[in-house]
Amino acid sequence: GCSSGGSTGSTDAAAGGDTPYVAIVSKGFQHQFWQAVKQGAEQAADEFGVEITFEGPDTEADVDQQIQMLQTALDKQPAAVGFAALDSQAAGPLLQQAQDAGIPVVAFDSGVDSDIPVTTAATDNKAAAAEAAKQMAEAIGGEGKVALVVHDQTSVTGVDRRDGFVEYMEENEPGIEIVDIQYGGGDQAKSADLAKAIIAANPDLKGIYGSNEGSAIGVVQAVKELGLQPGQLTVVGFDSGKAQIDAIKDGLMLGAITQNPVGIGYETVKAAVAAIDGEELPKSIDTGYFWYTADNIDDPEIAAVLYE
Amino acid sequence: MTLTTETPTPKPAEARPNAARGALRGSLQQLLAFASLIVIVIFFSIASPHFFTTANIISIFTAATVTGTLALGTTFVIITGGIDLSIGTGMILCGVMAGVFLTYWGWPLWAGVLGAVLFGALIGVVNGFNVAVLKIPPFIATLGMMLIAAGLALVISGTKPIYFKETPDFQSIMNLSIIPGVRFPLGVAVFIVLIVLSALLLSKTIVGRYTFSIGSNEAATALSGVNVVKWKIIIYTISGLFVGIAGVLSASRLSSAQPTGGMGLELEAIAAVVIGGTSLQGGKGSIVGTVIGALIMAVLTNGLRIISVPQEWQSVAVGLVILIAVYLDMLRRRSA
Amino acid sequence: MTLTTETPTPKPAEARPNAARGALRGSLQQLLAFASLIVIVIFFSIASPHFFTTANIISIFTAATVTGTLALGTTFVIITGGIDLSIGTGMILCGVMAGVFLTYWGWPLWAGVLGAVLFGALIGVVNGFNVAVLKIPPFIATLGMMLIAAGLALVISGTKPIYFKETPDFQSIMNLSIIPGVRFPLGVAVFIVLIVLSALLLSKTIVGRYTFSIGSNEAATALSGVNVVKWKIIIYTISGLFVGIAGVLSASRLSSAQPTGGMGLELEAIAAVVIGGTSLQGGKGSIVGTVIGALIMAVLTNGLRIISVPQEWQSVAVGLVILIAVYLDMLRRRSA
Amino acid sequence: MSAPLLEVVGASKSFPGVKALDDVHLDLRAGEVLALVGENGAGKSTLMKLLSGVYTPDEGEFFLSGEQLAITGPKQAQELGISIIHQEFNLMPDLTIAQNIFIGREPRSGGVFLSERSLNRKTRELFDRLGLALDPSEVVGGLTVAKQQMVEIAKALSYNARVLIMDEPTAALNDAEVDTLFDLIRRFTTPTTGVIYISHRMHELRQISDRITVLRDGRYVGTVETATTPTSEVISLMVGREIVSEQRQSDESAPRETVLAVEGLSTKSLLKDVSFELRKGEILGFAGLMGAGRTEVARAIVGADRSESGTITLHGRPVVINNPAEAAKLGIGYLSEDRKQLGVLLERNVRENVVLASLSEYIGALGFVKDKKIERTAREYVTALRIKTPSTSQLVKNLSGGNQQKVVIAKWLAKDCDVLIFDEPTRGIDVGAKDEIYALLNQLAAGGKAIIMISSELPEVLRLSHRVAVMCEGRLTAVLENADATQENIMDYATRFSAYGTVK
Ligand SMILES: Nc1ncnc2c1ncn2[C@@H]1O[C@H](COP(=O)(O)OP(=O)(O)OP(=O)(O)O)[C@@H](O)[C@H]1O
Ligand SMILES: Nc1ncnc2c1ncn2[C@@H]1O[C@H](COP(=O)(O)OP(=O)(O)OP(=O)(O)O)[C@@H](O)[C@H]1O
Ligand SMILES: [Mg+2]
Ligand SMILES: [Mg+2]
Repeated sequence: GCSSGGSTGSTDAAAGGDTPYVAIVSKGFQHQFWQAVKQGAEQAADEFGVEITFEGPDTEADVDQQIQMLQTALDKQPAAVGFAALDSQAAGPLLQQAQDAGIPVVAFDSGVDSDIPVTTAATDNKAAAAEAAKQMAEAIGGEGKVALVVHDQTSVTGVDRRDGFVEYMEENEPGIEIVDIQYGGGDQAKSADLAKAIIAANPDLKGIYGSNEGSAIGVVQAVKELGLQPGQLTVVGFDSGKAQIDAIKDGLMLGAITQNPVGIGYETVKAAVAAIDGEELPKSIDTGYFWYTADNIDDPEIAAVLYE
Repeated sequence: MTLTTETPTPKPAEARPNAARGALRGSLQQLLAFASLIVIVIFFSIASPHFFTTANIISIFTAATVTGTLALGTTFVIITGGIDLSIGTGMILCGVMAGVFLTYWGWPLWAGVLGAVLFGALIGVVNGFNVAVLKIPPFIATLGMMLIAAGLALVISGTKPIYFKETPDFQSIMNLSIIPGVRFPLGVAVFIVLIVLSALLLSKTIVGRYTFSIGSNEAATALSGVNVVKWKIIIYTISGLFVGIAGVLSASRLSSAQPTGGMGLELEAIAAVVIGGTSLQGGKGSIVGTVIGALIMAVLTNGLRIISVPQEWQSVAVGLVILIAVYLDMLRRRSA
Repeated sequence: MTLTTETPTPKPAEARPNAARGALRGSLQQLLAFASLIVIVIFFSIASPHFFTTANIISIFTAATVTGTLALGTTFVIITGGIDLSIGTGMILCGVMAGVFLTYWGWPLWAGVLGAVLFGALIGVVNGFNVAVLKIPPFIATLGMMLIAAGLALVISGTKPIYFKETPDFQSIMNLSIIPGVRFPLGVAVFIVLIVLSALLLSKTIVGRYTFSIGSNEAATALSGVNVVKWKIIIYTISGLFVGIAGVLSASRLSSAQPTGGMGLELEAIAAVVIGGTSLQGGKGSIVGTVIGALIMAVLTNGLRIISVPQEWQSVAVGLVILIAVYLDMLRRRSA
Repeated sequence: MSAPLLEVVGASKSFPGVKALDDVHLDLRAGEVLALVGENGAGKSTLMKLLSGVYTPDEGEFFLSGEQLAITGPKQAQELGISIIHQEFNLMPDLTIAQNIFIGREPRSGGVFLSERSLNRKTRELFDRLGLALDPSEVVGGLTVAKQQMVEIAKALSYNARVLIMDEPTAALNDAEVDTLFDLIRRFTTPTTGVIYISHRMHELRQISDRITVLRDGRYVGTVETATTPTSEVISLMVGREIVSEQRQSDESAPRETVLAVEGLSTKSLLKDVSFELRKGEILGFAGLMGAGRTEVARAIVGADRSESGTITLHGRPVVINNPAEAAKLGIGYLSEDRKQLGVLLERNVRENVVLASLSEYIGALGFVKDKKIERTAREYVTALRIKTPSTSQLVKNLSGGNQQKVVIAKWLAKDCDVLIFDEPTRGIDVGAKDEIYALLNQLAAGGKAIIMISSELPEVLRLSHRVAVMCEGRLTAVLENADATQENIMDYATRFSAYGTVK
């Protein structure tokens, strides 16, 4: 099997060998989250005996790059495609092309706004963000100013994780005021610098929410650099990674939402295999999310979905 | 009396470039970039049966269309000895403007497209003004514009993609298949027309002549009575027009105006221009070269994906090919 | 007619700029950039009471440290008339190498840090070789290196961040508070030392002299018996050393070597250099200017956030300030 | 008599800290060639730049045929009928000859497209009229300096100018080419046109000019009739002192040791089997026509260009020199002929330029440069060579051409080489300064240096050289003792080869 993310062997397979080839086009590949998705996909590939390739654009702003990747993937005539759309509309013509060629498409991570995908393996980002908001509200006693450091202003995940948080606060927590939303591109240093600016501008700030790994760690970094005492500012995050896990254990961060990236990757390939075999699939596969804190971080159920 | 009857007549040993040699050298230069392209194509064709197929070749051209269009326009600017870093985000802004005109303001298709292209020209005019009149160095003038355009694209779109709900035909510009059966998209045909037009513009018109002249010796061109300020603005405007067209093509391809991205595209386009033998010092360059350069970049990206090179290695490979291609070009020039 | 034997003595009308005036002019240039900085600081201080506080000023310096370090090194390259686009991703690669040395290979702290810095120098040597020996234009040579470094950082790290588990002290390099009570980080002190060192290097040593000579007229410098190839490699290596140091500082700040990012940082650093009055044509520039340029960029980013300007407007504002600052500098130079 | 063709009244122009022109007067009569002379930095080029619209005057009025002019820019000056050939080249090296000449005036076919064919035809017509044998479609960057100069001249003449200004047009030309040029000038001067001719070559003035206007230190000194004024008087008007007349180098018969021996030097493009010896304390002059390969010999010796074969022996030991840095280390200095491109750092100050070749001698502990010592050295040379500059921190671009040349010489004097190769050391230098440079070369030779001096001016070669090497088409055709050398036999050796390299 092809477990190392696209050895050249897969081409032979795709050329008509007996191992089916599944091309996966994700929203990224550099970040830990996507690497965990890739890991799950590879697990399933081993288990079900398929070849896979896994690729994604450099940033979640590169819609065009993702479209090119999808195009190339289709040109390789795969047995199935796994696709996490940055913009469903933008991918419309290519999805149509896949359908015309009889290549089943499995959507993952976030929904593809189209009838073409046979199923969608995803986390409900908005609900997950609302959970983070709920935990934050509880921690600060339903009162005070909070701010958001979001990784992206335009991508679906960025928008959902922002809106899920903001909408929860607006609907349920009249005592909480959102004073600032800034975007750091998921870059830790940049997120740290802007979190420091937010804290400087709002000395009475109660909490900050970081919408992905890089943003959350950036916020933690800001707290460290400003020498704030644990508890002075409540930080909640998203995703995992060693730094975030450490911050939670050290008490710098209250807790974070984690999705199940390995599960997403696994379910995507599993569904692709089922689709290749012509099996019926449910319209969506919920891969779930968890709220984890220092208390439950070592639970087997949680530990299984965290990545370092 | 002539000058050379006094002095020894030219002998074979006097290896100086003459007209014929110059022309030959010109085509040799393109030949070399062309040879690189052929080598790369042959390599990938052997490495994967999926590479040299009609569908994939069309994919390559489709991929080359947007960057290639940007590269065509910026070839003019680079030949003047300037540079245009604003083409990537400028293109994004033009796409957003197409969305604004067509979807928000409900203009008819032709007007919206024209408007977006002219908006690109406007960006070019501002760049040209900053460079030619305010004398801000091109690198900085267009770096500033790069940031401004990136910001404005977000501001104007409200940080959301704009979809072309009112004009579903908009997506045909890039995607319409004009040859039944082979998926040959209209956008690629547009690109080919642009290549021909810009080649004519550069080699046969007064704009082209002054482009080379300014790049060759700006002060002397000005002393010869050419209104360098005016022509530089015109040349940046041409680059802007291509930015506008690329913006329309890209938005059409994605059936949506994406307000982000575009950063880094300028470097890709400039790399295509330079691989094609155009000198960043100005004074030298050709459209054919730029097209070959753009194809080399597109083939490389596509081929590496087709043969499933791990993605982290792809950027290493592209970097190496850029270095090697330009180094070979240098070698040839020195030995010539 | 009588033969006059008087020798032409200097006449009073010949009141030409002398040494003192030259020095004054030099400082005026920095004064102007400095004035821009002051204006911006005053503006933000009035706009928000939270801007001009000790903590926030330290935050600004902390934010300026990494980009500023890159800008210091690249000032040398730009004065030679070159450019270095590889500093952003090169820095990322050096951070990863620090992780490899310290965490994977278990080197002691000092050795790992030295190794990472020297690795930066190695990147510089390769750039210098490509530019000086292979004669690849700097823009292209370092663009290639930018892509290669970005790819290698991912390859070497296995696309995972590397944590400094074996050497927890590593994070002190940037974060250790050296003045009790005010959280003045060691990294900022390092930055200040680097400023002084590079200023001395540029203005008082032979490397600095040749940096200016090469930028002023490379061919004439070579014919004067200066080994331009050697000195260019040295100058790119200096830039590489600063890249290595920036890599260590940045990894130390994040307590981890992040294998991604870095792209775009080179443009930020170059913008800082140019705002500080260094000319991309080569031959002119100063370290003081670069530091002021880096501070202008850092103050602007921080201040706009402090006064909660919506982020999409921030990039527009930075773009405009770059244009205005460089335009004013041009004005001053022309009137001088 | 009617109003002069062109009249300048009370022109003044200052640059920051420099009064380049102070109340200067000039009148050009129709049908005459007016020579404009003066020392380096006297303000000649500045005055001409006022006339051609490059600079705007601080004060002064201009009249063309009695009508007052307001000159606003280069293009307008051309339209008014004032055409100029600048001291520095103003050509676009990447364009062809024809494209250069008609830049801004391109013929178009059908209104949109350029017609290369009619452009080349027009250019060929122009060349036929002027008697030039140049290929209009050749790229200018590949031409020799002399041919580029001819292109400049052709370009200026292609405007139907009434006033033609030539700022040192012969600085890069040899005698044959100068004859061609003078022929052109004579054909150009009709009763309705006039020429202003700037040169430092005194003998040319007698050949071509009708009257001579002299400037000194930015001021008008006077105008004299060429025919009735001895050259010595013009010179003393220019420099305010007497210049010793020409004398030949006395031949020293005492055998001297050989410092540099070149054996069988050949290059891919031109040089064929060049061999010669250079002795201690001598000046070896290199004469030859343009493109004979003298510069190429020098560049090959110092490793600036690659040589195909040949050995170089220095002080009896064979050496391999790959680049000018190695040459400098071995004590061989090369002073190039192209001052602007290859000689000075225009944007740096006098001080830095003077010590550029010898900077490593001014380095103290830790690589720090000794600025005080540099300043002392620079001031020494500014005084010794009488470089006209307010201070050593003046940027070299603000010096006049001649003073820039002195700065380049100072750079090599400061380096203290055993072997010095001077390529056209007096190009663009005024008579007074020339004399100083001659004295300097003699002094250096007397001090034991071995000097190669490449010059296109035969009188200069004859006056200075102990021996004269003559080149023709990349070969060395003769090495003559000074006593045996005459203008005639040098010219003979310089044209030894007819076409295709066969011996006459
Ligand atoms: N742009 C400038 N800025 C400052 N000073 C200048 C400038 N141009 C010329 N000068 C000065 O003006 C004076 C006159 O210079 P100009 O070039 O007219 O001399 P010239 O008579 O042509 O000398 P040469 O024979 O050496 O060419 C010189 O002292 C020169 O240094
Ligand atoms: N880099 C080069 N490329 C092409 N041709 C060259 C190059 N360098 C020199 N040549 C040619 O070699 C010939 C020798 O030129 P060189 O400059 O050595 O002559 P010269 O005797 O010094 O004459 P002058 O300097 O008076 O023109 C010329 O025809 C010149 O065009
Ligand atoms: Mg002059
Ligand atoms: Mg010569």
